[in-house]
Amino acid sequence: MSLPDVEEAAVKVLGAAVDMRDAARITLDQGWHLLGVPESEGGMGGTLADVAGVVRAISAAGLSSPLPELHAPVVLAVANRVVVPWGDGEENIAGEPYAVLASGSPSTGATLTRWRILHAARLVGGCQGAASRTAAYAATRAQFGRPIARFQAVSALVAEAHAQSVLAAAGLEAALADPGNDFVAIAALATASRAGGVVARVAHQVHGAIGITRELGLERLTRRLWAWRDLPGEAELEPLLGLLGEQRAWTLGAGDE
Amino acid sequence: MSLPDVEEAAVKVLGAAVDMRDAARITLDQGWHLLGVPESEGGMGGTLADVAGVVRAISAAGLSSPLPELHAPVVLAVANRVVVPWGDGEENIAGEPYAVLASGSPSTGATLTRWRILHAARLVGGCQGAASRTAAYAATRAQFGRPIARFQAVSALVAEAHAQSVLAAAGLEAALADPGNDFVAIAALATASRAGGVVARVAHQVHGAIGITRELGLERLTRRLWAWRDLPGEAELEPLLGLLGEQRAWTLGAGDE
Amino acid sequence: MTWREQVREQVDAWRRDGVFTPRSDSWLTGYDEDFSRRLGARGWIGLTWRGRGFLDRFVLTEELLRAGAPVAAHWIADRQIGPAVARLGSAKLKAGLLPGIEAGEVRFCLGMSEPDAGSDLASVRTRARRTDGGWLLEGQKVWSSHAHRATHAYVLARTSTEEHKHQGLTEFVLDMTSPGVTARQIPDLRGPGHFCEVFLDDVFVPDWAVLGTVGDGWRQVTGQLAFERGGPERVLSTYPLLALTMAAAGPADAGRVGELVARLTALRRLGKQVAARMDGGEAPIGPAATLKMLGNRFEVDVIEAARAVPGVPRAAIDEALLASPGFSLRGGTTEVLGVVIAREAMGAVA
Amino acid sequence: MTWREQVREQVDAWRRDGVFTPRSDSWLTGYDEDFSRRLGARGWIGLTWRGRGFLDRFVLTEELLRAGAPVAAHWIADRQIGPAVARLGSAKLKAGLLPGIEAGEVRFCLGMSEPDAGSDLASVRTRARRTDGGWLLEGQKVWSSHAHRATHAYVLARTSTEEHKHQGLTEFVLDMTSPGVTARQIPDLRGPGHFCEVFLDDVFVPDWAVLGTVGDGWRQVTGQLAFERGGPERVLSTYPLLALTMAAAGPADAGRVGELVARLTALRRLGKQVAARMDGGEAPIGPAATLKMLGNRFEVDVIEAARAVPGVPRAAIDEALLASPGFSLRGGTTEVLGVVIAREAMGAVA
Repeated sequence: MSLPDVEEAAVKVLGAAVDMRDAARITLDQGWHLLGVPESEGGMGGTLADVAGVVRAISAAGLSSPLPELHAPVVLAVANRVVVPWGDGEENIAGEPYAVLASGSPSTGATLTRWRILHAARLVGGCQGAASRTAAYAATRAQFGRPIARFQAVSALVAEAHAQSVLAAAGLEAALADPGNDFVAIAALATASRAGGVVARVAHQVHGAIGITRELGLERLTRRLWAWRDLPGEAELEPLLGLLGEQRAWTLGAGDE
Repeated sequence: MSLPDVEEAAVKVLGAAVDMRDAARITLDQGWHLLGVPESEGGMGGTLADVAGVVRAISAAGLSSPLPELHAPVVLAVANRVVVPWGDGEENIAGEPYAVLASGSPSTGATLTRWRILHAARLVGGCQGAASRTAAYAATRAQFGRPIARFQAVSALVAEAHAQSVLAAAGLEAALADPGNDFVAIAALATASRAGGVVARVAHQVHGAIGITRELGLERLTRRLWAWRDLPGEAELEPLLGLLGEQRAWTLGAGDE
Repeated sequence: MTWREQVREQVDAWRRDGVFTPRSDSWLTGYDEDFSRRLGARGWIGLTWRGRGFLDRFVLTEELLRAGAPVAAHWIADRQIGPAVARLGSAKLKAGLLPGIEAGEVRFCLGMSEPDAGSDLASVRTRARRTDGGWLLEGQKVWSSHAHRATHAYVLARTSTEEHKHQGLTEFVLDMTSPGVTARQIPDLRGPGHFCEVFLDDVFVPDWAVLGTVGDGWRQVTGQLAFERGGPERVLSTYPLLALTMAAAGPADAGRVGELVARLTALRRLGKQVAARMDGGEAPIGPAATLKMLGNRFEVDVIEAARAVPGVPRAAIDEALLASPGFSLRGGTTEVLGVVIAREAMGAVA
Repeated sequence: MTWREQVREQVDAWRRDGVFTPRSDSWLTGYDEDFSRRLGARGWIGLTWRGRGFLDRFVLTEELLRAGAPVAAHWIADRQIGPAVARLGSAKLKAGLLPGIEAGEVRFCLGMSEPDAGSDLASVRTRARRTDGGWLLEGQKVWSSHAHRATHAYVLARTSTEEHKHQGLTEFVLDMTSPGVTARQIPDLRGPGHFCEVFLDDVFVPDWAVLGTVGDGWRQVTGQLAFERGGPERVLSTYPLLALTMAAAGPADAGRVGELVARLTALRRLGKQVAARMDGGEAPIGPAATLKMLGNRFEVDVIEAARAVPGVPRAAIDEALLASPGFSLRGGTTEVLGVVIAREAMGAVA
């Protein structure tokens, strides 16, 4: 299958999952986690960017999948706890499972960097899904006799959601261009986490009461953004970038030239 | 003279000051610093709220005066330096003098509390002056064939400046109602400092290029807000409130009932 | 003992005794009919029309919200319908409703919004047709919180279609057990949901249950907005989370938490000013809108701060997050408030 | 050595040798004709039309702005007028201007805004009347930076008044020494000021100095906006202050500074994307507007962070503060950008 086919199939098949356990099973069954693994190692070939593309497409559709964790199994330090995303135990605000370990060392190294990039992709997809739903809603929903997008205050919100989504995507692109650099991955994930919070808030603001309903389905995107941005998001990551010094920080941003 | 008369006179006479030294001389000459001092102590009588009213009026007109410092002479710790506002030496971004001491202990106690309240009043006046100029400008300035206030994005900015100014004034009112409580004074000054920054930014945003010109005079208000909010503003004060605990913090806000 | 101390002592006792469990957003989602009756028995519902006034209610509600007490069942009646009935209602309506509201037995829901109307309240399509001794109401309302278990509804309906859309509106009060009323919950991001749709199928409302003057509903309802927007619930929805955040905060968090403490102090004073002006007979629409805009922002900022302070229970953060999209909806969106506040600002300088 | 390393080495050497002193807002207020000639001699002005492209210019300008180098004198010519002349100018105009721009000798100011017009560019009232072999320009321009010392001006003028206001506009290039041109500085909050008024009193402009097509000025100028908005100067105006802040930051400031580092990384990538699309022949108006809106916000947030970190020199903070009201003005206000971005967002989903 070509990559767009995989993305489309992933969205379609996962959309039929009855619950999170089912979503995890489907992800494994379909073998999408073999994308980005060299064929010589029994994988499907392709790059990390290809995996990130599938992750984004799944998230943009308001769906959950442990694809990042299958690719890069990690143990994380989150708010003083040791956590395994998609492990069994508790549930986050989006209903996705995670396990809390009594003790254990958080992951480090290349696996953690890959997970950070793919988790950023997850957030970027969610931002794009929520931002584009918001733009579409504003363009069609009428109030006081005209589409609400014609009100400057609403169009400013639509612009904000879009801009945050574009910014998060740019951060992800930087990380994918230099996938061995953990600091760029950290920057990408921190930016995507913040963007996720803003996009969720703004999306609800534009949608008004209808956005809160189950029926509309916006909450499938926003609850995920709220869950993902804290796993671990900006509060844990940004301090890691704050003392790099000007020289190293600047070089991060210059990227892969 | 009645209080409104004093306020009006202060604005009028200080408006004619040729420079900061002159403004300081005028303030002393007029004896306004005796307002709020009991007549039995050689003062003019009146309350701290009366003094704050004069300070507000002066600031709202975009003028400077060492009235708070005459009432409550202080030595402050500002960004790791020991500073005397309206002492001789350096100049802040608004052209007001201050002295930096080689060493010295910052003020404490009732004098410091009074200064904090009066300095908050200074900021509140500046906020009110800049916010009302902004509202007036938006109501009269036309673009694309109608007053810019009719654009929702502009009216949101006008609302923001006004709201911040109202909030800062409420904080000041709380401090004046309980003038012996240093924590309420700190809260008032921290809030006014933040409000000052927002109002200055928003005022310039609404005014556009003309707002930057000397001729319009908006910068007389905004440069002062920028100077005042860091003398010492939220960065130095807020941590003092952060560890009060819920009980004490709640009682602060309940005020003087 | 001050009034505030009296309230605090009682509320503390109830919490200690397990009468309630603190939660964020308790004024909307803390629905507990027994608790409302308890407050009613204490004489603490209806202070504003029982000779106590808005400042006393302000103190009472601050303390109840601080504690995260479940006040949703009587909230609408106490805040805005009770005062409206006391001011505008017929003698029969007053006699029939006020004692029940005061006892915490009469629970109101609001029938203002309609499908597709959103913030545009004047586009109401629910019709009231004249009939013998009263009116027949026909239409649909939406976003009516707790309608499925309310005893009564406030309904804004069109009694005439001949004028400009701001005219010909009338306020009604109806019994939810009347024939023709159906309420249905709307599932939301928290599950079953407080939001309801209400269908009105030729529901009879007697003349004595008209609130105020027929055709004058628009003016009356906009006058109510200051009551609806200017209360402490526009600032304190996430206070229980802030309390947990303060408890967990260490020196590294002092600045962040301190900013909230400072801002809250000013916001509460602003709320007190609004209450005092209401006691003075004003309807301070501008200050109430300012309070709501800044207060809603504060409520959300509390959540963001809580996320950054290690040790704040995740469940409390999530509870507040799920409530957060609602903060700015109720009683006028941020965009609408911006226009109201700007108008006041420009009036203030004109 | 990469292109970036070459630039960095040279710029570092200049700074070490005292050729310039770093400052915020250097692309607008760092006016130094000698420095511009130095860059010209190095071959570093006009990269975009000299076969190097936008990505190379992107790297060059990033490094110059990082260093706070005084690039204001040639900025407008290098960024937007040079590319426009190269694309649309007559052979004579090209031959007459481009070598001078490339040498850093020709310095452009912009004659777009007019008194009372603000962001409403289409309401231009400056008139161009036909005359023998050219046009006579009559009118007034304002907010024209460094006009009093520019060698040339770009002027948008109305060549016909008969159509809709978006039609009948034409772009001109004129010599500031032409008879009838007067430029006057406007004092601003920093003192003498870069802003000028420019008075045009029957200024003759030959036909060969018309840019592009007569009457097509509106389409042309809006096409320029991507060039004007999408560069690193929309993000890096306060970078020298950020560098000082990073130097002063301790562990207590790590989160605050780290947030800026993360955001800057994404913003710079976005700038690179815009440059790459320009190299591909596009005029990416939406992404450029997004970059400018977010970039201006970043520039201001840097100042706020610097205030909170003890030890950052006050003079550097004040310098950036005084520049800050200008950030969002140049090249379209935040309100205008919001509309452009929303339009792109809605187009993207349609």
